[in-house]
Amino acid sequence: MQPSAAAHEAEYHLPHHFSTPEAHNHAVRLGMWLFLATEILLFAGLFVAYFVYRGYFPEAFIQGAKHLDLWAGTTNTVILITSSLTVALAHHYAHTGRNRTAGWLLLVSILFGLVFLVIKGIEYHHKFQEGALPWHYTYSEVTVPGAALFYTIYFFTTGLHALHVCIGLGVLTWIMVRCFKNEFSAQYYAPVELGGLYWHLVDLVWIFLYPLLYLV
Amino acid sequence: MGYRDYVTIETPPADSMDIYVMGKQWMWKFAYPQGPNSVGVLHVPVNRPVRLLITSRDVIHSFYVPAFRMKQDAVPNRYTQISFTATETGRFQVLCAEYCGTNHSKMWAEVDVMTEDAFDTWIKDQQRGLAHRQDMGGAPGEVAPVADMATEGQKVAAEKGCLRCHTVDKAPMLAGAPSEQHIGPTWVDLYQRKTKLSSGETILADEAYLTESMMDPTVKVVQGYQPVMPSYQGNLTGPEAAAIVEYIKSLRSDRVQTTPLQGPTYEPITNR
Amino acid sequence: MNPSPTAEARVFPAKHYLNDGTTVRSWLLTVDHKRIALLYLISVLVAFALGGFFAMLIRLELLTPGPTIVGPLAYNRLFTLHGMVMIFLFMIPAIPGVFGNFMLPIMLGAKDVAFPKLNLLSWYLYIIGAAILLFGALHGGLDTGWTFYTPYSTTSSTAVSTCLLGAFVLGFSSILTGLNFIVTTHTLRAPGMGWHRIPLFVWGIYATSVIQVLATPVLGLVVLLVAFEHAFGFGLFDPARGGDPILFQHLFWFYSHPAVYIMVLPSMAVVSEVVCAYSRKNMFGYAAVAYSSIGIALVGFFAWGHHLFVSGQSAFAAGMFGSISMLVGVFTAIKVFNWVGTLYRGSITFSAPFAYICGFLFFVVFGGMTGVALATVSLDIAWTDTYFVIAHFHFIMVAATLMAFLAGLHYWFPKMFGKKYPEGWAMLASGIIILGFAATFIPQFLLGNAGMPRRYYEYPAQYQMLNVASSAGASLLAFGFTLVLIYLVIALFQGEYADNPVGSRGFEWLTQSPPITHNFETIPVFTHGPHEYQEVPAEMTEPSHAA
Amino acid sequence: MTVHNEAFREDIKTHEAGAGRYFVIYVLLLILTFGTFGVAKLPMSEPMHLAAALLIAACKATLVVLFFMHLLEAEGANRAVFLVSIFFVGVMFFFILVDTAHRFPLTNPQDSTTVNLPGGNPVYSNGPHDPFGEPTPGK
Repeated sequence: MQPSAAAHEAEYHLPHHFSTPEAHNHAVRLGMWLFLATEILLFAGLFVAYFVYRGYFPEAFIQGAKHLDLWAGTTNTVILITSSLTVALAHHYAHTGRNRTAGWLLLVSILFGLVFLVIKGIEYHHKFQEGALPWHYTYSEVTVPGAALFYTIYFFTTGLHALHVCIGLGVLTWIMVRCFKNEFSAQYYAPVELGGLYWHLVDLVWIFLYPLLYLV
Repeated sequence: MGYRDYVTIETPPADSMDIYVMGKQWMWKFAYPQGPNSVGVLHVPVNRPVRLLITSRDVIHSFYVPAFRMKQDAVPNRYTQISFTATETGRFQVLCAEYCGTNHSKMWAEVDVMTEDAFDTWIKDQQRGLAHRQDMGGAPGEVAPVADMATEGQKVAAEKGCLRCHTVDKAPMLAGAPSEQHIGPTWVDLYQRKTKLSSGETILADEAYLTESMMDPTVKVVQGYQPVMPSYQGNLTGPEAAAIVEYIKSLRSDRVQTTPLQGPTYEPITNR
Repeated sequence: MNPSPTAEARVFPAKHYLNDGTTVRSWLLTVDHKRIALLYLISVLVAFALGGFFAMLIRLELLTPGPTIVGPLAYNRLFTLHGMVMIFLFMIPAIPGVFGNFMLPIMLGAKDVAFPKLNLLSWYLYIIGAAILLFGALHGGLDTGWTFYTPYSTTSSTAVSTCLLGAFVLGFSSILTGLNFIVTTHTLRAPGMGWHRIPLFVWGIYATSVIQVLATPVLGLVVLLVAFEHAFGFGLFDPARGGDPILFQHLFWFYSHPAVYIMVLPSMAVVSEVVCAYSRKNMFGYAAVAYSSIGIALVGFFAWGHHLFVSGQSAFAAGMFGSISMLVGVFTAIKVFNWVGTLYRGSITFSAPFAYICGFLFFVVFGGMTGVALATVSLDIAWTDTYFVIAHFHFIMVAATLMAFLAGLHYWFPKMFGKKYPEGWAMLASGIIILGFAATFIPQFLLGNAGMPRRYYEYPAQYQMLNVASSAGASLLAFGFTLVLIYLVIALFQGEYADNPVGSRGFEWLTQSPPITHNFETIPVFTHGPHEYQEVPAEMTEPSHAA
Repeated sequence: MTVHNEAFREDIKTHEAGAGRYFVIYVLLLILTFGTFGVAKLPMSEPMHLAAALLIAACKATLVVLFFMHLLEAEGANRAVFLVSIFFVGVMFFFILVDTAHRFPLTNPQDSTTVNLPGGNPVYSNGPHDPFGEPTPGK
């Protein structure tokens, strides 16, 4: 949910009630950070559930982590970090007015995001075959009490994260299109920054999700 | 009454009598370790500390006795505890305080505080399974007139052939003398004993271990015994397994009350 | 009625935000924060009427111990509807949505809120959320109570998922409003308006927005988890699979306790303004009141455990939550002390808003004291989930938020509509409302102490007398509210023109009332704090804002 | 308190740091990722694993937030928003986990391993048998 930026004709149009472009940029950035705070608290609720149930069923969580596809998780982490890099670079170039390079970098980030989703899809499919379905848990290897709960948390956290990745991809594509329409300049680069902030947050959540679900 | 007093009141005294309370969609059921169940009426001896272990069958209820100013939620699949000592006899209203569906407002019960001997006679009547004296509140057939759970357990253990391998009397067993030993470990004083497993780790022989060893015995075999016990999975129903565990618990050489509860160590000021 | 500063009669200004475009489209697609405030006002009053109607049905049903007018199923749906509609559709959006939207930008000297389109989106999300919620609750019926505790909510056959989806969308609307106000307060203040010169109303709304932004996402998560579990059968709170309903209660109350501060803080904000205006005095301890708003917002997040004392929570955590909940009492006491300090030796003009303030002060202190008592672990064991709790939170909700809402409505009626409300009728109505409120909820304190649990369709016979008294009080209260509605609507059309009848020096009265669409031709420069009654500042003397 | 609000400051710095900075951060993040992967392999006790993983993840997170999300040179308000949200996440964690740790052991789910209390677990360490002889509720 990205707060509406200024009306985006070709050149930068300062909304009537802001006195200077800096004021507008500051306001938009502050608005985005507040929105990021809500996202952080949304995922915090899920992490609290993770730790509470880990307190109840430590055995299930340890065995569960062992039976998750470690390589899929690690490659996904590397992919997301690289896409974070390319988005940061895109923001950097957009800020200096080089719209085309920013556009290409955003395209690369979007591709990385799609690869992340594909790997996630394969992992889910693999889980469905194994029978580790949250609604009908018949997974053979992990039969400790609370195992079904581990997989429920796994599907909730990664599912909500994947949903946010999709939203992020949508935002990045919209900004990429505007990049190729050459709309950003040193004075007006707010949308690129907001899209970047959102994508970095999605990466931030995965940075915490990866060790908790896959490694520990 | 501040928080410190609250904790002393809230911690059940060591010698309190346990009663299980089960909240079920729109009725209260009570089960006494001495065996009888009752629906809708909780019989309690006067001036005896009582600890209620409250659970629920379906949704969250709340066991609320306005007269005792006492309330505790009944949460499914686990037990919450509350303890009280009734100081005068009489019948007191029990209400359900946590919203639980259509007849939440009709989910009433009664605490019948009786004198000591009236309570004992009531218990004996229930145990003798006298149907007409049975407390029949609630749907008929809900409450099977079962005798003392321990004797029930003994009967089931004999039928299922447990006693062929496990001894129930203090047979003079020399440590490490294989010929003398029965095939399985003795049940006397088994409950709450720190037993050394063949895997080397020592565990506390509590209900979970006892029920688990009935269902798949080869998982935690006591040291010095062969894993030859057949699994009783599907052979023993829930209540039968529970009865056997209760029987094992009753096989105590010194017949002492189960070990006192190690709650936080506060010495109650003076009981109410 | 002290005469306004200039002598010649005022005339209704020709150009103002009400007649700046009169097509329906200009109203429905407006980005002017004042018009959005009026849209909120209409929808919030409709929600209040609906919620009040359900409340009356409940009170009628409770007249007799047995079934009276509705069956148990319908009664369970009624109290759920009353809870959901009143809390999500009236209490949370009311003062921030109506007065926050209207007054905040003007008080800061800004032309509009930071993100006008986002502001309109908040209103539309509110309408969509309300539609989904009411459709689910009325069509399929929802009987889980507004707290939708699992495992009942996940196993109940009623339309739980739809209603929770509606609550999710309403949560979004609340977040966006909060976000908008925080950014406006940070970036759109007029020159000269430092943090110690912004009016106390803005401080209160700012603190509320902080809670809205930080607490509502957790409700969003819980609503998603429960709707998921209700629809698809698997979830985190299913006891059979090891799930923990007490974890649900923790996450739910992590939002819902700060939410009650979302409801009460704006009312305290309105009171700060009305107290200064009607005693013609600067606020007794400006910084103390300002920072205690932020203090309540902060401490509100630590206290949610006092809803779980009997739910199986550990005694240790219960003790912690209980003692920390007392802190909120500290900040509320600071506010009340400063209000009374302002009233002391002030030149009081006794009129309807001031009557509501007196009712507010008495009932907030009374309700607050019972709140502090409820937060004590040992007392709460007997009182939680009984009518004592119902009486406590209605004292805070109905008395505080509603009376402050009415006080604000009357105080700012000339500013929003340029019309004067009839003073006589208003005094009568405020008396009826205060009396009706006391008659409705004081018996409920006694009921709760006697042990009548909440959400009871049939109750033991000995509680009947108090219930009848409470129902009688409820009808008096309902009559009071309808009286207010009637004379305000009449005043809207036939009221004579008024601009700042009480001569208040709040910043919102610097512009013309009703204000022009962009509030100010030139951005004003502020040289002093709000409500400076000691010396008469220059711009208040010459009739600059007469049309 | 500043008389003018921060939006009016004329001297808002426009950072012109080179693109290289991002690559350095990227490399650091990769090192930390493989670091946490490696640490997970070491034979340590379970709480230690958890602490190490969280510590490394926190380092990575601070790197991303400070440099990629430009919180380093952002105005005070943005930093305050981020820190306050982290503070309240901490509050939520602290109170809920304290509660689950100190709960009456039987109030935790039926077959969960209960945290051993300093005074030792009470008699029923893992939930008494079901005296009502009824199947466990729910599905």
